[in-house]
Amino acid sequence: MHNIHEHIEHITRVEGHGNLVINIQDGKIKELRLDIVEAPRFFEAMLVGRSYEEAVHITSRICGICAVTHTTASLKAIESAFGIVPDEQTVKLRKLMFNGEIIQSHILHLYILAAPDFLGVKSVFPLIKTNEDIVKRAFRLKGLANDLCMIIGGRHIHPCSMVVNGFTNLPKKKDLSLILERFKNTRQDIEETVSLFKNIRLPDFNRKTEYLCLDTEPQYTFYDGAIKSSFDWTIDTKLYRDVIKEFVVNNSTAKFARASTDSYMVGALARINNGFDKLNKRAKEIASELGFTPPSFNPFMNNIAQLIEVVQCVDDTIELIEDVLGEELKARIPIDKDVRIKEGLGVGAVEAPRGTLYHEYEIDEKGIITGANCIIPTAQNLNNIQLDLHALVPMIIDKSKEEIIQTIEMLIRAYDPCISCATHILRVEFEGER
Amino acid sequence: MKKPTVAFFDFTCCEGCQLEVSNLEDKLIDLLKLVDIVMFREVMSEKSDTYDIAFVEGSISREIDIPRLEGIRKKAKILVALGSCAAIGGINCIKNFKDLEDVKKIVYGKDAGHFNTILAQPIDAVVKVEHYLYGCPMIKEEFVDLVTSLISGKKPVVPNYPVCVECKIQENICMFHKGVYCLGPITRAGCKAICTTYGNSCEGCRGLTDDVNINSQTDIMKEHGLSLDEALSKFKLYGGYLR
Amino acid sequence: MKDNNIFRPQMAEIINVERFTGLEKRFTIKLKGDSLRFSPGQFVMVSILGIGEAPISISSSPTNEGQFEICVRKIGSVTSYLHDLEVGATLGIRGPYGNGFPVEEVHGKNLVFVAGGLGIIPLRSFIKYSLEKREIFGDISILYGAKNPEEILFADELKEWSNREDISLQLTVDTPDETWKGHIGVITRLIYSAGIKPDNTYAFIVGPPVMFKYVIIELNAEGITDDRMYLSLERRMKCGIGKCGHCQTNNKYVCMDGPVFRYSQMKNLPEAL
Amino acid sequence: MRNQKETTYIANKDELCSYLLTLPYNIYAVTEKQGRYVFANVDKISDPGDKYTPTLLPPKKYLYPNKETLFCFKKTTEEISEIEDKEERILFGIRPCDINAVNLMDRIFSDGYKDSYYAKRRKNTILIGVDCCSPCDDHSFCYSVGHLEVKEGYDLLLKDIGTAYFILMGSERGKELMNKFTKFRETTPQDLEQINEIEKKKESLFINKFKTNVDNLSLVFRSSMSSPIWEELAKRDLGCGACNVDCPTCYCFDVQDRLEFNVEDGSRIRNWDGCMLRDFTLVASGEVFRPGKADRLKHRFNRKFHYLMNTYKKSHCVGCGRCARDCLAGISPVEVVNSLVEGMKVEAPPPLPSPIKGEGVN
Ligand SMILES: Cc1cc2nc3c(=O)[nH]c(=O)nc-3n(C[C@H](O)[C@H](O)[C@H](O)COP(=O)(O)OP(=O)(O)OC[C@H]3O[C@@H](n4cnc5c(N)ncnc54)[C@H](O)[C@@H]3O)c2cc1C
Ligand code: SF4
Ligand code: SF4
Ligand code: SF4
Repeated sequence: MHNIHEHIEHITRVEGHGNLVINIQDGKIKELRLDIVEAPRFFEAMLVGRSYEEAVHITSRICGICAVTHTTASLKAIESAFGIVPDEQTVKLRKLMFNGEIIQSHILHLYILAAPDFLGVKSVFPLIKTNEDIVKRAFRLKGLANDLCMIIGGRHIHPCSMVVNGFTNLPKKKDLSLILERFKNTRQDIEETVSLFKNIRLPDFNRKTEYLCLDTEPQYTFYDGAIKSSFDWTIDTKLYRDVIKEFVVNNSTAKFARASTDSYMVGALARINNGFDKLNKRAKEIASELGFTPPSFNPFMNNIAQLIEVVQCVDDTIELIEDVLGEELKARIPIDKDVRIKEGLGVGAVEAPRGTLYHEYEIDEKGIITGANCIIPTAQNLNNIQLDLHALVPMIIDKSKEEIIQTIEMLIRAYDPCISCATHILRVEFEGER
Repeated sequence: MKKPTVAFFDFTCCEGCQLEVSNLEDKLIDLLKLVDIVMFREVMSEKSDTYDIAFVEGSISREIDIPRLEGIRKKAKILVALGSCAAIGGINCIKNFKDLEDVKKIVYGKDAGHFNTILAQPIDAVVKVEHYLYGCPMIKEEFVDLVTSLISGKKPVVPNYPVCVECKIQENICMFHKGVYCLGPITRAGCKAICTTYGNSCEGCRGLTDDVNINSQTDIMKEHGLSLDEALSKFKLYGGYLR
Repeated sequence: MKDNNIFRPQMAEIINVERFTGLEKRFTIKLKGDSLRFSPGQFVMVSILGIGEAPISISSSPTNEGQFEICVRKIGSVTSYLHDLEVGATLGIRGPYGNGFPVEEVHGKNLVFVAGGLGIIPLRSFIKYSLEKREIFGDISILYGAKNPEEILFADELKEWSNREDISLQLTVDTPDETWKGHIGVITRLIYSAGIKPDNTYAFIVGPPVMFKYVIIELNAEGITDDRMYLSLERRMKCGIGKCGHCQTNNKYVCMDGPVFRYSQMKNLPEAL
Repeated sequence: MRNQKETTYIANKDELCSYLLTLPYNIYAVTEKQGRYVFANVDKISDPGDKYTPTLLPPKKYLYPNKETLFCFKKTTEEISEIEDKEERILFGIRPCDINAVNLMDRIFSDGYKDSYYAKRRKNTILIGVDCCSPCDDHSFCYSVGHLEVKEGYDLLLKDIGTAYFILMGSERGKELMNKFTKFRETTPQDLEQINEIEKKKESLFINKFKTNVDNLSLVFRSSMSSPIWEELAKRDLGCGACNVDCPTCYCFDVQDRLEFNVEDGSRIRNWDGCMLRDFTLVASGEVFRPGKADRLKHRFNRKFHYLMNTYKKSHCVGCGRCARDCLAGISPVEVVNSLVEGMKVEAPPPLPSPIKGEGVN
């Protein structure tokens, strides 16, 4: 039995900066912690005093990977405060943007951040020499998702055209048709992706926990819904504060969140566990091909859940584009004139690639934001990660030090934590306590 | 010729600019034939202590960032500010216009005392910077031009004229003519006027050109219904460090 | 040439490189194929594929057919790249462009060359030519001012010229070093002592913009009228052939109507000086 | 040149337009864009007629595109290959001001050194003009600068007479085009009368907005070199360069080399530049020759109404009003000219600078 005392600074292949503290003496965990060392960014404070129109510009910059999600959550919060219900066309286009973001984020995670673990390399770069086809495929899929966002929003990272109650730009039908063809032609890339991940061996580790996601819509959705728990309750997102409690654990550097119990998980695995039945046909087929049966309590399965969601999104995108192509797209320009400013409080909740995201704003009668709160998926997952780590380590304690550390990092990575995004809500570095 | 080594670092930011590098997709594969990426925490586990070109993303917003950035500066032959956070301070600077104690309290309440934050600033407020990639996020074409320029010994092309030039070239209807204010006339071009092309105002993410007429811009915004304070506050969205 | 692609450079080879100072190098260049016919005061567009183009004066005498010289200060991308090239390297050349000095007009006249700093580069072409064809010109005086002794270009040649009986050469520097034995101070002082004959004398002045003004006043005082003074201007240039608009100075294109201008004519160009 | 005695024709609008669409050319016509107009590739021609206001960008975007590859190269082998514009196109609906602007550009790009890129595109482009019967909007002043009348440059010039076009042929190419089109008829005296009426009405609709005759402009500008008006305008000027981009006769360009990621393949590209932009005169030493906005405004207006006007004996502003329409600071040539005329001192102007190729020194 060995002793491990490691302080791994800046865990790699995750978004943002997190440190891992492992202290194992004689097989006993003395300390096992994920620290968030990213600089605090104070987004809620930045929002205060700014006009509602600027909220998307500001909150989109919380995270480059989930820019569409933050933008949408922000817009939905404002719309709910103003009492605006966006029309169907807007919702469809937003859903398309979401699909683009989910695919691009999941592919990035699967191929570029996680796959090197399974393929025994330290990053995607060596794969360019050894498996150029894999890398090219990843870029092809990711590029396709980015292009989808581009034709609607101008770009994926910090989209330009998403505003309160609509879009300032409508995609050209020609571009939509072209991208539709490209989506239809992804079949082979998807199959190859599935066979790549079918063959990986995930650690056999299970820990029962609560799974939360937005649900209750008839379809599998990222855009809307009420909060649904695997513990069998549902609640309107407006009341999120009643169920999601943020708290501070002694000796920890981060704010944690809890719902029914001490911890819960959000993200792809939570969504699939809670909404498996709503997946489309091909996604279900692929789930069974990958050996996924819900509910799964293995957090490493999050990777597989992401892959299933990619399939879900690809087919959903095809349907949505065909739908949009069948209608006349109506422009309302300039869009601002449609917005009636009203004093109020609004909550916007959406499913980000990594789980449920909440934005809540208080807006005054001039449209100026007077208060803001954002709860980010990774913040919600942190406690779960911590508890997983504590359950996992005793099981692998006999392995070599390298293997232990590698498995721990893999677990953290499986959650696809987005620390840059989480920082403004997490407590960051207790000065003087180190 | 030995391949130059390249490293990526990030400070306070959304990491969107690094993501944009990965969005180069096939071009990223070409890039790797040209340079050796020795550090890129977001996507690789290897680390290295020497590098020729350092791309630094994000602004400086904590005391402890300063020595880290200085360390990078010492090791790098060429330092590039990657994106507006690093180049002009970017969105992070909004907080500079508030009392920092209040800022901490708004977000962390009674735990505010645990946090250290300083005025957000671009990296050239701390160290010397050779090249700038503006934009939030940075523009891929400019990144390609910069890298090829550095390797071939050419001056990278960084426009020093306003977004209006590119906006006109795209044949957009001017936002002001649509009845909406726009910061295009004072903002550095290079983005191909992407926001106005997609129907939204330019909010100035690339910072000011070297030759702006702020007074005239303010007057025009006032003519379009903004109060002086509102107009000035728009300048602070991304251009905050330029007080 | 005129109807072909006016932007396509001709390839040329560097056949000699010589370092002058820390910043300036002289390159001897030979076109692949034909030879460059030019007159003193003209310039070429030097082109490095992938880097860009820069207008550079030809500094050798036109009589030396088959090859020509340029002298380049390292200041930006093209010029820095050029400095790294060695003998045998290729570069692109377009030109020659510009009007050049009015060589024929001044046959039989006295010549005063006033060069400040890099201004010696375009003047050297004319000076060399006038020394080669010494008999067709009257008195020749060369006045040359540099910042310090290190920045003096063509030093060897200057030494040679200073030994010649048939010309007068005077040098001055702003800041001397220990070894400097010549004049100290601004170039206008040399004019005063150069013994310039007012009649039949033409002056050719090339240097930084600040120099022009004072030199002109001094030469006027020596009796040289505005119509007998020629200046060479430098402006941003992208094409060299009167299209790109960058060098336009009032109604003149420096690349086509200049770079050499008669001062009396230039007085009507408020943007020139 | 238009030959008055030549036979003129009438053709039904729809028939002519559908005929043009059958030709092996790409057709670019005036198309609506959010309340304004642009030239765009179309598969159906529907000209806005007298609802027309000048397109956002002038037709120069086809003859002299913003980004033009001068040549491609390989860095190590120094192989240079030119990219030739092979597109054969018809510009339909170009108005008199823009045709006149093309005529001016033709001279600029062919005088002295001939620009083969422009020449090639110009050769490949058929201009079908549509004449203006009434002023398009308040910003335009084509008549004031003598560019309402168009005498050459077009292949066909159409005059809208309701459901039909009255057709003038301006070139051999235009005649050929018409020869292959069978569905036209010769003009009748009634037609001619109708045309005459339109022309007569036109005279009363277009007025000189300048407080002086266009021929005096070069003198006005020459006398106004030190007018305080430039500094006044500079206070408003944003220096945004929109006016340069929009202008059908602004042709200044920048040249840049671009390299691919392999640092081997590259291209030399020219793109539009503008004299209103500060870096236009910046050189490597850091010096800027027109540092102030007033200097640059003065230069731009002098180019249009003075320098080039002296050389070519024609106003280099064609009065399309694009710069005025799009200038956020509200700087319009009409305003500038008139305030200069009003502010003119009656002193004798300085001697005329010699025209471009005058007093040669060599
Ligand atoms: C007629 C004429 C003759 C010249 N003769 C000489 C000479 O003999 N020796 C010498 O060392 N220098 C000469 N210069 C100056 C030289 O052209 C500039 O130093 C050079 O263009 C800088 O180019 P760069 O690419 O190194 O610099 P960068 O700063 O990278 O310039 C980029 C581009 O800007 C333009 N540019 C920048 N500076 C100038 C400038 N001063 N003049 C014109 N265009 C400029 C050019 O198109 C250049 O390629 C001359 C300039 C002119 C106009
Ligand atoms: S510049 Fe913008 S995209 Fe880039 S890191 Fe900063 S916030 Fe993100
Ligand atoms: S929309 Fe903005 S960028 Fe475009 S021309 Fe108008 S002011 Fe300029
Ligand atoms: S459009 Fe107006 S503000 Fe802009 S540069 Fe031209 S004159 Fe100046």
